[in-house]
Amino acid sequence: MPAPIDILEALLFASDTPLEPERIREVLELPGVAAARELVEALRSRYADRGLQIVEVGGGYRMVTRPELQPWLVRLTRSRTKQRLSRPALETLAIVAYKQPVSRPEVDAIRGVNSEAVLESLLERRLIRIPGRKDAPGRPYLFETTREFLVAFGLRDLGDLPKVEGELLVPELAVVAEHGEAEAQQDPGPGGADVPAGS
Amino acid sequence: MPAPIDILEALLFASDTPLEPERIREVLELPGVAAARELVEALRSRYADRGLQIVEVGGGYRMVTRPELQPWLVRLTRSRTKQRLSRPALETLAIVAYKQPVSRPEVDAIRGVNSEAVLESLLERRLIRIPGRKDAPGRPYLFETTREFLVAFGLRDLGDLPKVEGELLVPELAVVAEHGEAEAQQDPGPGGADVPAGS
Amino acid sequence: MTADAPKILDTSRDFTLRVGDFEGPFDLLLHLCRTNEIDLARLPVRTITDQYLAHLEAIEFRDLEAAGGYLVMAATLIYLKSKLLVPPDPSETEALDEEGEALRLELEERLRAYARVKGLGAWLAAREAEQALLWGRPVGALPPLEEVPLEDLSVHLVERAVRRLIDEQLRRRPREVEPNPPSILERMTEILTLLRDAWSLLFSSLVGGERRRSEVVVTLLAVLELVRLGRIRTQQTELFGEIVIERQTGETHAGSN
Repeated sequence: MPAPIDILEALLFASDTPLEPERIREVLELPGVAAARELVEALRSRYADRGLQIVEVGGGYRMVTRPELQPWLVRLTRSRTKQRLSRPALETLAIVAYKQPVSRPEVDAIRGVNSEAVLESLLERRLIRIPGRKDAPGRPYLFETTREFLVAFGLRDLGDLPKVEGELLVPELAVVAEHGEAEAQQDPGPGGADVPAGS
Repeated sequence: MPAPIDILEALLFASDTPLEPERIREVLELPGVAAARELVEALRSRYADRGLQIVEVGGGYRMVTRPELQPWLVRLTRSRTKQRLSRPALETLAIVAYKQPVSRPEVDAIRGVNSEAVLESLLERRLIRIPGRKDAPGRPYLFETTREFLVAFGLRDLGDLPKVEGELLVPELAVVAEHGEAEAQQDPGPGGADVPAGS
Repeated sequence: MTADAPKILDTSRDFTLRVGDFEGPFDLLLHLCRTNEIDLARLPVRTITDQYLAHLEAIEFRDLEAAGGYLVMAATLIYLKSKLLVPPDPSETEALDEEGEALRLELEERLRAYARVKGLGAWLAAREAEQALLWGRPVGALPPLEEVPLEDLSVHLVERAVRRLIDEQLRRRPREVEPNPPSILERMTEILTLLRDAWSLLFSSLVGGERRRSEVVVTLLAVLELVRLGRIRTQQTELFGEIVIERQTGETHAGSN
């Protein structure tokens, strides 16, 4: 039988999502999650100072390249540049991350502008998803961040987000909010209809 | 500067096609193809008896898992899918089964939420497929169940589906949804839907 | 994702509602506070109002809906400033009455909240840049899903799901649909159509019975835009009095469309 560490190496290599310690335990039939974590550490030291590394993101482990090798990887794929998120997209994402689940009228109110297009593009990138609707007038969709969000930003979990002083307030009766709410009531419309409901 | 062997490791890891010796030479600015091949050999011996290996296919090199580890990889896939179909997935599957062929706007309208992600996961599982497009505004895709669906549920044919009282209606809302679809089709934006955010 | 499955999600319409370099009125206001090194806890209403209005003039609005948000903010600031003209205590230069103070506090709080969001956005941007240096595997190498049998499937599950849906449909009452707030363009057309038959119109009659705030804002913007285009004239004889809208006489000069 192959060594567990080699199996783990293959599992991490083959998995397209972060591998939770619990799944490692299950697949390798280890006595407990601690043993799974130990095995990951052992593999980590095998990869110390190499081209690849193992990072902990989105509640699991992932094998990725080392940051200093970026120039050669770019050279390899030439055209492949990563699409960075726009400033509005990042700000909207920050609001969703901190206030989840949050509705569009609430996001609109904090930003002071209509956020429909931005939310849609974040949905498309799978950085946020719709866990349901809010029990409020117009039953607006709610938004929350996804695991892909954690992975994309290299976060282990939401606790990795920086602490904010004070709260991100949602103005109760702000003009913008009311306007947004009114809009939300006239059916989801093209935007609303196309949003993926996370299954 | 990182060692060439580590760069090569990262290149092989991140490349989605076999890497020709000539490409390796070019990216690493090696004196010749022979040097590239030597480097691959050095990396190979680093991976001797490990979870991964480097194979030569289609005129290039690829990093793959060792064949003897396949049982664990299958187990990993299973560990991910062992759960039953989620309630949204079952619901969506039921709609497709009873109303096929049916378009996404119609499914959305019946469920009252966006069903894109669910439909996609059912497609991935081959429980449903796309026989064509609907002759309606926006020409949305149609969905129907597959043979695998029949097999998975132990049905001889669709006539084996239990009869239910009453009919599943597509609410008026469908117009709105279909409109959304129409817009989406006419305006294929720059980024596709499946751009992985993190990797 | 199977490679051959067509993309059903193709909604990327890259329209942004950016006006100038600012992402909305808060962004502009915050920018003004930053450039003046203003402590958000003490918003100098006079200065900030003047600067805000000056910026507004410089901005080219191509999107009327977006302009609306800026105008609402401008109206709020002007309202606050007007309150300062009659301070309760003349010895204090920036003293507002209770209502004005409450409004200012709300504005400050929202600006602070927005500043925090901007900070978090910047943090995320830095994080994203770091992560962009890491490359994962382009595709997973796990055995495909279809090789894995689904467990615990029974046709009764499908049947039950469909029953549940039908029951829900029976229970569901018809939705009450809110009238759509009209767009500014629609409202402009309406006004012009009405003026074809009438010599003059009252603003209050255009707003509708419910007097929803969105309606008033849209109507006001439509009226302002028509004035700007030289299609109508407006009169208001007294403060807070009725606004009378009249057809611009000699309509030909604005083009007869």
